[in-house]
Amino acid sequence: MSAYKRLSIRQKQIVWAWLFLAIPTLFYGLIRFYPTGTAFVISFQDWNLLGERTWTGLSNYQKLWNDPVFWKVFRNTFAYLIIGTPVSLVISFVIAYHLDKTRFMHGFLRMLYFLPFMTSAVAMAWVWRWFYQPVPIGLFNNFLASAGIPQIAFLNSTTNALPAVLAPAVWAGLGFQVIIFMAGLRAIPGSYYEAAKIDGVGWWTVLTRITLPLLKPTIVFIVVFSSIGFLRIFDHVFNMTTNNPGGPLNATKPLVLMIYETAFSSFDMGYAAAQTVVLFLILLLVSLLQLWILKGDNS
Amino acid sequence: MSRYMKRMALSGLTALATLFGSSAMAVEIEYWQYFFDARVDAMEQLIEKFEEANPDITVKMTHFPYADYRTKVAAAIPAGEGPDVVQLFYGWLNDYIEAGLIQPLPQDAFDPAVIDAEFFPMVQAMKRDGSYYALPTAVRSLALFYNTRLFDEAGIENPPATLDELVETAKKLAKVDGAGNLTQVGITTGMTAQDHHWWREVLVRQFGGDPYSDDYKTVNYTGDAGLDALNFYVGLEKDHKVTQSGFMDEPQAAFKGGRAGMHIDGSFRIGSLNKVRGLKWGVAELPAGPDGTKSNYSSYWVNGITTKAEGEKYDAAVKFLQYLTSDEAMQLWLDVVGELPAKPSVGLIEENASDPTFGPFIKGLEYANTTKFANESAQRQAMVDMVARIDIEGQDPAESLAAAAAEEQKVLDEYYKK
Amino acid sequence: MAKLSLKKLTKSYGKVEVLHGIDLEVDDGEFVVFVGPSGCGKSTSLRMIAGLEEITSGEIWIGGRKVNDLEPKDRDIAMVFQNYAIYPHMSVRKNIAFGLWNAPLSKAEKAARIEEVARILDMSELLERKPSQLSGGQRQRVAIGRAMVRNPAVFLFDEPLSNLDAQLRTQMRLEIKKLHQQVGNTIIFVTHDQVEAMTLADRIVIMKDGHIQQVGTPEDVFHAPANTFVAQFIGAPSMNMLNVTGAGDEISLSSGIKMQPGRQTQTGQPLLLGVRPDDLSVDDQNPIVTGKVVVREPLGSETLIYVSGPQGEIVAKVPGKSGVKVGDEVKLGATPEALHFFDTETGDALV
Amino acid sequence: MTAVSDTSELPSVKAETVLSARSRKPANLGQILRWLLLFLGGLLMIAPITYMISTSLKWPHEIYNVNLIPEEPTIENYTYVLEDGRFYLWFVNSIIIAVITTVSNLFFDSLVGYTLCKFRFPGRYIVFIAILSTLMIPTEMLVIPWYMMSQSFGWLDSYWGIMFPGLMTAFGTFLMKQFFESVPDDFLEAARIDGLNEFQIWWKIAMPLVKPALAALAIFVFLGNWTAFLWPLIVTNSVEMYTVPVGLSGFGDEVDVAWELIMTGAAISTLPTLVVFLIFQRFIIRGVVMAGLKG
Repeated sequence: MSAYKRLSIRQKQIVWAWLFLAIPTLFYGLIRFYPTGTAFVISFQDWNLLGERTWTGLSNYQKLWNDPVFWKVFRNTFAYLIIGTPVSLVISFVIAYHLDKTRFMHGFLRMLYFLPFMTSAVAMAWVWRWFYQPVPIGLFNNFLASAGIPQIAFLNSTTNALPAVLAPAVWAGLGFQVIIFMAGLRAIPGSYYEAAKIDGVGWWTVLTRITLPLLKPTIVFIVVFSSIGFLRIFDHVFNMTTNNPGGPLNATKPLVLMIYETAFSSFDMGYAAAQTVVLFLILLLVSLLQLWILKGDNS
Repeated sequence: MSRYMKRMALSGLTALATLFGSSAMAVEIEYWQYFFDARVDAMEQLIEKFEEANPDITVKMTHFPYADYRTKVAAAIPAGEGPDVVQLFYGWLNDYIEAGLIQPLPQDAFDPAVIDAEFFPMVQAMKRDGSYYALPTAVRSLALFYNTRLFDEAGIENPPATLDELVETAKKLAKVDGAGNLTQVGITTGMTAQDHHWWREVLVRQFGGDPYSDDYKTVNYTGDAGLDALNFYVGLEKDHKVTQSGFMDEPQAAFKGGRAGMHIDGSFRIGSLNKVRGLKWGVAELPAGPDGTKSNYSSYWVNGITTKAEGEKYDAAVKFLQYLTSDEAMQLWLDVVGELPAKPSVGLIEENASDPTFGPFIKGLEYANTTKFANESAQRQAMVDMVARIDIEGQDPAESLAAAAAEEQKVLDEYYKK
Repeated sequence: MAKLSLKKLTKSYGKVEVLHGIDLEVDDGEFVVFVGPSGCGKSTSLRMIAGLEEITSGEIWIGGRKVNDLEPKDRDIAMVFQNYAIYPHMSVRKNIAFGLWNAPLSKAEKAARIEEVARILDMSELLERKPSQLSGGQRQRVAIGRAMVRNPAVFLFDEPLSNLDAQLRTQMRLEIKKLHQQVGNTIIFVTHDQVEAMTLADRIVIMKDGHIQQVGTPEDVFHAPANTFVAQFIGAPSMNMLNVTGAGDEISLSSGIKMQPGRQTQTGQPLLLGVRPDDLSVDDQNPIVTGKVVVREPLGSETLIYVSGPQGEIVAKVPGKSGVKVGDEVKLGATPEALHFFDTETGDALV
Repeated sequence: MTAVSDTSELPSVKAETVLSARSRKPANLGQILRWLLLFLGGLLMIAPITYMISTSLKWPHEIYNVNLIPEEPTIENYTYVLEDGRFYLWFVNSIIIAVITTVSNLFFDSLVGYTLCKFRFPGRYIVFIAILSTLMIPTEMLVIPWYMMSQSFGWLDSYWGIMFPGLMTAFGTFLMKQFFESVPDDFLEAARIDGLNEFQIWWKIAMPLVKPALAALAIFVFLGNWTAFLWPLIVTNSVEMYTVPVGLSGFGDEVDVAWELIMTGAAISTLPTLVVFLIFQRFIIRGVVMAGLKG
């Protein structure tokens, strides 16, 4: 205790900081970094999960580089990111913007939009899968058929399948984003709007010049986390396409699903680890980039 | 309360008894299989009977959801956890042997010569270097399910016996709406279900080919037979318009929903079809090929002894496995689970073979083949993609076939090069 | 209650030194105000006294104890923050009670202390409210109450009035002064507002760029500024500065006027002549400045006039009824005692 | 919320101002239209959920029919699932696990987030990036090492075994760090002068100020653990230790999935999350309001 008292303020801060971090450091070290490190090591090995591990150098990475499926999956993964993030951002903003201006049964409406976020992905994937079916059981195609429009192959298609699988993922995440957006909207002081009202500017100008700029931190938060989410998309794709994981001709297969299959269907742990390392690097790059933008925003 | 509660209470009591009772001297061995009500029921009955006969041995069964049974086993084994006797799909055998997870069955208790003679021939896929590594209690084969109500409606008397008849029958059964959309299919198709087996082991052979050579290490369906088989298969949808791949999501769903006239599936489907109210169905042997060739595909789950079992546990495991492959166990398995006995001596008794439901499957076993998979899911994927390329991308069947063969050969090479 | 001394106190952030050796003795019960423009180091000094900032070198003594390495709570101080730092999730009573966190008192004693403080601050009826239900002035009072309840040797105030509107600020200023007279603790008060400094302080410490410019009573720093910075910082409007040249007992202004300042100067020496607007009178016999009135700012009892002439623009405060109009030619003069001279180079006052 | 009686004493309560500043005029046509569209959108949002409930009330042979109202509605599926004594066990397991994990996350994520936000110490940036980087590794890759670890520590088939990987999350840490940014340092310094130690400052001063963020995190963590599947499946051995999602997956087997039962189970297991949401949702909105009011 007296030794502690002799420390300077700064040293005491360091002591407290590491005291607080002691258990978490141990936790992250043991539960996250150690397995992550193992994955990095395994990516240079050949291991079928059951037998011995043998060193193979870079051959897993070479295999990855030469694997057409990997490149297809790589493109898919970015397609999820590039379509999913802006679409969910815009939709959730529009909903939040209008929901924020609504008082009547506000809590009830909000719950309607949040409900999908809470329901089991397995069950919902089945319902969606079923909606997408051709006549006679598919809800969407039944509508089309009764309107005399030719059916659309949603899932059994190399072009439509990815957006069709993405839709439920966006749908399920919408509620969370709406809540975050509404919170952000509430945080904008009313005086800005009053000033704008006195100046007599239109709603569009208010939206683009006041609301959106002031929402920037919220938007950045949502962008960062939905990007990570879409780059790691798995549950919905897997459950939507259980009988042919990854859709027809890998049309919907994302990287995490490829990792899962490589690890637990082909038991090629080394190869799966190499894919994980690649995913790790992509995610780290994207996140650091976004954090960097976020930082530039503050200064 | 419910039978599960009872079951749990029972297992709790057993555990207590093991702790405090005289049976503390007993050997306990662990058994793993995947979870399915009927299988668990059947196994519980078997264990009970086995323990009765062998009071010094207790068997603890653990089961996991099917979806991730394999993942679970794969996670447990490297950590040194796991069973003494394990149930595995026959296609995984190579992996398990290679990893040193299971040990050869002792020749004195499981004489290879006797097994060769007594079991259905495809069980020989479980033999390596003269020793058996695992044995099934039951086997499955394919047959043609048909909806008797739809058959009656269409005025069809008998299920098709040949592929040509199959097409004709299907044509009578298919229905379209005003816009030309199929609302009922003559026969279900879907490579993701059982059709890849039907194509590989049945159609290719029936069109005069041999799907693999060199003990399933080389793809051999690239010739005319393969192409003919493929053309026949995709022709059902493209030319004859009697089916639609993925109709109602899954073939069995269409059949269960009463919107499919015919459906090729395994004997394991019987149980779930029995549960569908209002569905009347029959079973027939798979249609014969153009030259009358009959073929079938058989698969099975086997039980093996893991390398973990040593000493008295090993002896107990051997005894348990002997019991699991006994005639008594096979008949019980057939009665409770609906899977076919692995020995003709049990399966082909008059009573079973003439059973209207089990009969066609059991007869099919006589001429069934078993694919030795290197990587079942990857090899299945090659088939799925082959048809998808033709269906969705309009690729020429010959090209697609060649591509599929190359893809599958790659999987095989990768596996066998070691 | 105790003395506070700062000895050669310095503060560096990395390689940058922001406080360059502060020496100060504060007497028991004294009200000392640190004043200066932002970035002068006044808040940093205060936070170092409080123990919130590390001391780079030097010593701080409170009541005969060196407190350099003591925790804030052990320094026998209390602090009032600029934005009050009242915990929004606690009632006023709990907020005040927090000041007694470490006090070795019984529950009843603590409660009595809180009631006592609330009575002194006239907010007994507010004790159960949440901060969000209080006005700015009331919050300020709670913050002071939380400090008072500790009955510390030294009170530290960090710009506590700057978030209040002008009227409330004047009112609170008065209350703080009264409070000091009532309780008599030593107070260190930081502000950037010279009026606040003048009205409150027993002694003012004027700081700039990490140095103390002058320490003295309000009268001292007003009437005898140590340098041009102090001269111009204290007093509103600021002291006028004129360039002059010395010549024995005479000086010459750039306008050509010569005058006797009543002191000796070196011939040819450039000097700065400082004169407060208040000390200038119109139509003086010995004008130092002549020019035209360009702007007139009536303040009621007084009027500020801005006079433009050859010497530049200067400002003077004249009686409200003087009747000077824009455009008038005026001659402004001051008594010799009201003139301040500074070295042009160093800015130091010439005595 | 209790109304503040004396509104004349409310000069600067911004949150209230914000709320009341939003229009409270009588509804006009535009607003009615807006409400209707939002309501329709909401109905669309829950359409799949409606079908889930509808399917849970159907007999197996009817589940592929498009009709929303079952021809012969039945509660047979509910009876089946609920009579299965195991379901209660799974339910209790899931609740225990989700609650403990949530509490742990609330505690540790905020502690770490707070430390990273409010302390200056060597290694701070590295620790932050390192923790963030753990978001980048998919669970699928970690289960094998976790399993081996659990096995050697004897954690298999236990609550602790199911829970330990989720006791802290990088997401929560990052979220809480962001929220602590909006807590002015003055509060903490005032407490320091009042004599609280650093732990007390965090616990008594900083934590109450981010209560709403904690509520958001609580919902998020609870949901995440409630629906977790892969790891609970791998680590449990006995049916009695299953969680609800693992148990429900038993309604499927090698060849068949009893969708009507899955739907029933999913419908039942949505209820606790709904309760958690209803309890915490109002704090979320309020919370970010306060956080947003920073200088």
